[in-house]
Amino acid sequence: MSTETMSVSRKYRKRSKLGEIWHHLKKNKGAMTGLGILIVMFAVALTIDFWLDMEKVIGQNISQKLQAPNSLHWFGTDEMGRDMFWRVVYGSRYSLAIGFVAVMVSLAVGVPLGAVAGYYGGKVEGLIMRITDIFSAIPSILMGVVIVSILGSSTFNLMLAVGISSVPNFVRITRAAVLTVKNEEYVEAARALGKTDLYIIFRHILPNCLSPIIVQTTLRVASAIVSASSLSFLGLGIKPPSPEWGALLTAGKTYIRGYSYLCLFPGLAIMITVLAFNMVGDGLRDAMDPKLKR
Amino acid sequence: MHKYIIKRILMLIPVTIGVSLLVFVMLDLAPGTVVDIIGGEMTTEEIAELNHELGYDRSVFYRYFIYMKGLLHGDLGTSYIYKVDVWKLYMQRLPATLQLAGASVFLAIVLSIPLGIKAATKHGGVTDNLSMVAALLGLSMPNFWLGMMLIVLFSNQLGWLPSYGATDGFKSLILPAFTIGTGLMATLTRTTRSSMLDVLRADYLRTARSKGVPEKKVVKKHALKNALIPIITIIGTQLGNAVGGAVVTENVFAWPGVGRLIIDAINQRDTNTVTGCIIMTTVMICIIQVVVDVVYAFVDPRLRAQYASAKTRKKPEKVQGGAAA
Amino acid sequence: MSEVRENEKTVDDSLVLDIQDLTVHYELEDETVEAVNHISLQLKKKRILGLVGETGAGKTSTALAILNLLPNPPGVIKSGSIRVCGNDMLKLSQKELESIRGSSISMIFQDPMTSLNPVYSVGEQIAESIELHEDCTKAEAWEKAEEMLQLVGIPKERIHEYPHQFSGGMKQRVVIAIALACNPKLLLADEPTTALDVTIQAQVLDMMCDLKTKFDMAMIFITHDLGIVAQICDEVAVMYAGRIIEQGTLREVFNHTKHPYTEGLFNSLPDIENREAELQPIQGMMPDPTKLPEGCAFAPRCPYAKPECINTPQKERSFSETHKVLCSAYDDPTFRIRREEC
Amino acid sequence: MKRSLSVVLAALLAVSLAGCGKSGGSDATTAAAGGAQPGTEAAAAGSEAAGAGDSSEKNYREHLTIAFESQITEMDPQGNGNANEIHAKLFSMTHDTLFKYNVETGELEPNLATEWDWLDDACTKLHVKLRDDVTFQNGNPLTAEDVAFTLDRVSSDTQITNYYDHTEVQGDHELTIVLKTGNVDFVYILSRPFDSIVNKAAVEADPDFGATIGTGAWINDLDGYVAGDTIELKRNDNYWGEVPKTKSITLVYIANSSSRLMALESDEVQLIYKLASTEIDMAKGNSKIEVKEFPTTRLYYFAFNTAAGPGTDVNLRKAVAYAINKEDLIAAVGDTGAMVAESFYGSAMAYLTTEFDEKITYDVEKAKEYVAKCGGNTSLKLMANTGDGIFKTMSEVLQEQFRQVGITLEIEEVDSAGISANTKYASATHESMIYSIGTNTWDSDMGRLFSVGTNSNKAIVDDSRISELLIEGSACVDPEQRASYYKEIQAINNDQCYYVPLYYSSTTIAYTAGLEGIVINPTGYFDYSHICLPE
Repeated sequence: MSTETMSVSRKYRKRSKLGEIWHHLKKNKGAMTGLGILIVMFAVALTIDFWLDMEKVIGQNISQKLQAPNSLHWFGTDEMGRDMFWRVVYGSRYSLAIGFVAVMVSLAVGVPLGAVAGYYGGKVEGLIMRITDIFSAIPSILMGVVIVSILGSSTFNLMLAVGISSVPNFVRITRAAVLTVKNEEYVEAARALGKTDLYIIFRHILPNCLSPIIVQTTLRVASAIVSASSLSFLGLGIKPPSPEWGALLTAGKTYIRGYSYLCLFPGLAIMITVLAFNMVGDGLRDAMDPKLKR
Repeated sequence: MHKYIIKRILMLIPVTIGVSLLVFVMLDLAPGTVVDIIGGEMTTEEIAELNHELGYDRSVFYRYFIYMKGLLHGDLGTSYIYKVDVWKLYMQRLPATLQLAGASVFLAIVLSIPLGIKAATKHGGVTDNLSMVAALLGLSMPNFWLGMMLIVLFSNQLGWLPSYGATDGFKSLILPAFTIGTGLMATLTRTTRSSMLDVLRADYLRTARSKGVPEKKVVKKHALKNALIPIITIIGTQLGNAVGGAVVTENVFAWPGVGRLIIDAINQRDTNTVTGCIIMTTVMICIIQVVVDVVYAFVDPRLRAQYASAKTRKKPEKVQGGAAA
Repeated sequence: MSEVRENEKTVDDSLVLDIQDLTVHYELEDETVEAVNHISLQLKKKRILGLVGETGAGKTSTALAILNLLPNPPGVIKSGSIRVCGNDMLKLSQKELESIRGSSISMIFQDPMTSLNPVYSVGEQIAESIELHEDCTKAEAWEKAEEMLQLVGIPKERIHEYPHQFSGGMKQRVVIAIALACNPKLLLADEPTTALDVTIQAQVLDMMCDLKTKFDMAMIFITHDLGIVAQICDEVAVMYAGRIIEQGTLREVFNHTKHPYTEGLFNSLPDIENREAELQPIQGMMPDPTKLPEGCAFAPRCPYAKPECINTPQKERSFSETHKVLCSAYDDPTFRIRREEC
Repeated sequence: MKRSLSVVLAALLAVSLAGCGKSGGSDATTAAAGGAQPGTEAAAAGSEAAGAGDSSEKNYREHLTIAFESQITEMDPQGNGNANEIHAKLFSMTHDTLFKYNVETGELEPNLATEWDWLDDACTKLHVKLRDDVTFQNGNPLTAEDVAFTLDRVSSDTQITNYYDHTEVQGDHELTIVLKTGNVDFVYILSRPFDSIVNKAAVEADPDFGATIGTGAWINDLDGYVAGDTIELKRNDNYWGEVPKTKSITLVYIANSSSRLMALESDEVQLIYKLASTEIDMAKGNSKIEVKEFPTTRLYYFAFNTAAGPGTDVNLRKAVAYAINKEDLIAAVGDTGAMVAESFYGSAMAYLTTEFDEKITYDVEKAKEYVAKCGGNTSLKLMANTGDGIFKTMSEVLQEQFRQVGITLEIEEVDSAGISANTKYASATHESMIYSIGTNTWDSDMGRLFSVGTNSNKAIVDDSRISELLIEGSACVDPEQRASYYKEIQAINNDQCYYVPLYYSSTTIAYTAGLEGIVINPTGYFDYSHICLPE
């Protein structure tokens, strides 16, 4: 066994850390598939305004309503005769944006809090962790209702709602990661050199906690997309006629008996996106955690 | 151990105070009050009177104070909407929620742990790859969507299973339990697998093998018990989530559980019901956590020692698995 | 098993262990680590062989291969045969292997901190082995476990305690108790004292030697500590980059060192008599085990190396019936290493 | 002339029912007021048919379950916030009203009251005589005290409180109801299930649940009550009228219409209300299920906030009125039986008119003309409860239709509490909204939507002429005079477009084939008291 570890560590020296991660990620078929899907989706989401006539997405044609999938309308049409294919495609914009911004929000709030809690310990930690407990006891739907109600229903507020409800997650993960490195020698050394706590946290501790946080981020983007669609499934969400996937599902819910394709495709879209994020997240975790190397 | 449990329970107090305050403030910030819901056709004066009666003419903190005074006497308040004790309301809904939580967790334990073990021991094999793909799919499916699709398939098309409510006993439990269980199964399979993979590398398994312990026993006895901690953590967390009511799933299946009660109460701005139920949920989660910790102690003698000293509690924080909706 | 015997030449009954031409590779995703390369070893009853070498020389891999316990994947035994008390370990069924492991042959691992299962009491772990291999009841097994515990110097009252309640030295005693529980004929001790304090080391070593005599075992003692080897071993094999480059009796290897690497090892030891003398470490690093040269792997670090050393396949050279060396320098009959010159 | 439309409606209904029913005899579902008197037409129809065909006792299923589409939160007829169709269905089973409205004839019939008459021309004093053989479910006899107590305790219902003053009790079974403001329709108002009589002694003994005790055919079994989910009803064997054939009924709440239908298909429930449009054909294809579609008096409308914001501009209001294609709207919502509403008025009310000087129909050009007059202020916010699929669809269709004429509609999503809170008369913050109201059969009911200060006045209308007309109209006994008042109100709204009427919805019930005794009412005040399922 010792031979093996040695050889691996020797290999490490040849590449930069990023290169090393990429090297391992490249070999992970799942992760690359996921990455491929995401790249395509991002490309579509970013450019769709340039090549797709909005009329196709929001234009109604009541006489064409509720058509089953056919060669003209690949995913069928909804109760207002809008083409579901383009609505689902256009919806990628919202879902991706929501996933990312929401997680950025929770990162921005959760990581510093978790780092402070883990680093200082004692009463500060107790306080932060109790507040975290309190927040995680609130159903995210209530959080959603309140935030969307107070600030109005908009895409950003939905992101905020989803983001805030996953803050506790990041606090816990970061704290746990900080706890494992805060007694490392290099931290002690920095402390002995009289560096400020803030400097130590940002220069020495956080960079060494990155991998669980990065992995968690990818996986959280996935769950943020699901949470956002759950919120809009329960009737809180994005302003019509924006075709967010959760909203499409809600609309389709009424027609699930006779026209289940109205629910099938947006659901599949959510699933594929989330799957892609999860695959990349898993791949990153494997690539970043040398313990799990095969 | 006792000390530790008492400490855990004492910790409930600040959390309860915080949670209820947060709920009060949040519901106060949301537009509309319960008076708007029930006072549809009332005149302005009558509404004013009702506002006064329910304390809506004073600040949210006043109402919170009144509520907490009641809570001190063990009173969870009375629902404005149903005019029933929140305690009674909660207890009416709890069995359905527990049933669902129990069934889904049971399903997950029975299916996922063996699968996860198999995947780990035959690492890289067909079972491993298939089960990991399945688990990823399970993780990636939005709960409510899966529920809807299951309804379409099993209730609409095949007509095998009921689609709503808890009226048909075991049969009506299957679909919602499976819906909630899928995510849990996925997480649990992954956790079991990765935890087992960690453990399977451990030196003490080599020791066990070197003394001639049959491979099956190495896995089932020596490895599994060591891998159990993260597995139990996940089960505990999920059970905790589930007793809070699987909001969306309960909604899809019209399941008369706590989650739907809370959602209805939120929509009706029934502050007492929302607060009472969330407090009870917090308490339930705490109980589950304590039980989980006790189970930890049974499984791992090192943790037992830690609880005994009760000073530095270091909960195993190793939680894996991704999206939990 | 009988088939196997027929095919082979006569088996020397006194041999507890007979390794022929063993090669172990770790086949990783994009490269192959050649951990053990064509080694042959024999060990007679009641003898102690010291297997010496740097970290990564392939000692542990050899030991694991003997138990047929190489982690697979990535470990693969590419060639060779391993006979323990006449049984070919590489050809036995899983079940037969399990019945041999722990009873005829057992192993003590390097790190006592991690080699005990933290969730079972030490008693359970000792008794388990006894229950598996001996026809006895649970109670009897526990009784024997108590005995074993006392034998390794731990009060039997502690039998229900868990590994985390023991110190490192005590843990290693427990590991030894587990290994010896079923009276094995061959004990593989993989650096059993490396992780311990020096004082504890001595105690454990003494105990092992005592027990060895008591149980009439043969033992392979893997270490990189030449001092220990001198203390307890009858024979010595020096490994470098997966090959045994020199083997012989203790006296042969220590007093008539032939291989430049072995010499280097001795030179890098502090000299108690001459404290002023500077240590002479071997220059350079172990070669990359994924890219071993055709010829001598030690050549790049060898003070005597000639250019052709690295490319010419080596031949084993016997200096006595027991003393064998792997070094091309001896093609030149006048070649002597410095240690021998003085 | 009076009530002509409601008669037409009822006739239409009967036709549709007859069309659906297989053989007249077995189909006892009728639009008549069953149970008004022991053995009135409707209830009798079923039993007579049964009796005629077979003289021996018919067997009926002992237990039935009815699935409701929304929660029953209140079991007290005079409780807060219960004035909707769902609660009406419960109260008509557990309680009784003084009078009963017969949908077929459009006439009031005696119920707990045996006779009544106005003592004055201004319609402020109503003299009522009660039955003397009625007891509450707790055994107490019904007295005039109970009626007075019931009316006195109404607090959350402006339809009563705007008119009712006090009651003079004259002996055990006689009383006079005195009104503040005269209202001919007050007797009709009292026929609503929310004005069912409760027992004074019971309520005083148990303020929380005493009011669940009524004189009705069904006893609310509180032991089986799961708040917000199920209500268990037991047969009242001492009922003063015809005792139901079914022993017990469970009311359950199933929010999702597909789930309701599936529950019906699997015989978990025997009666459901409201199918999604897409499910109607599916249900009709099932021989074990009978489906009835019928128009209702529920009016969907678009309301401006005419007190503030862009809605104060009559040009914008007109532009909107012309921009809406109601047929498309109905098609998108999928309400196949819906009727376009041309006047903002109840469909079953006597004085509905559609003859206006300026007939407003879908006309893009006209709409654009009015948009041009708006001076550039053509953006509007629409508040909608998008948790409700119908409003969500409607708001999106309107958004698109408005876009066609150059009006930008921004949709504000709120939940139902948010709607109520944001559209209160005194503190409305909406610019416009879509909403619906279940209109009753009496004309003065429209007062709810136009009275200053009433929260159901969602357009925040403060039109002095309309206020005048409302007061005149409610106290007027002369039909022609009344007609002119109410038609003028409609004309003013048509002119000003405070409210834009959209359509009258239709609805569906579906039940296990063979189920008898459902009494349908387009206002939604069904009576399920006598449902039974022969086996």
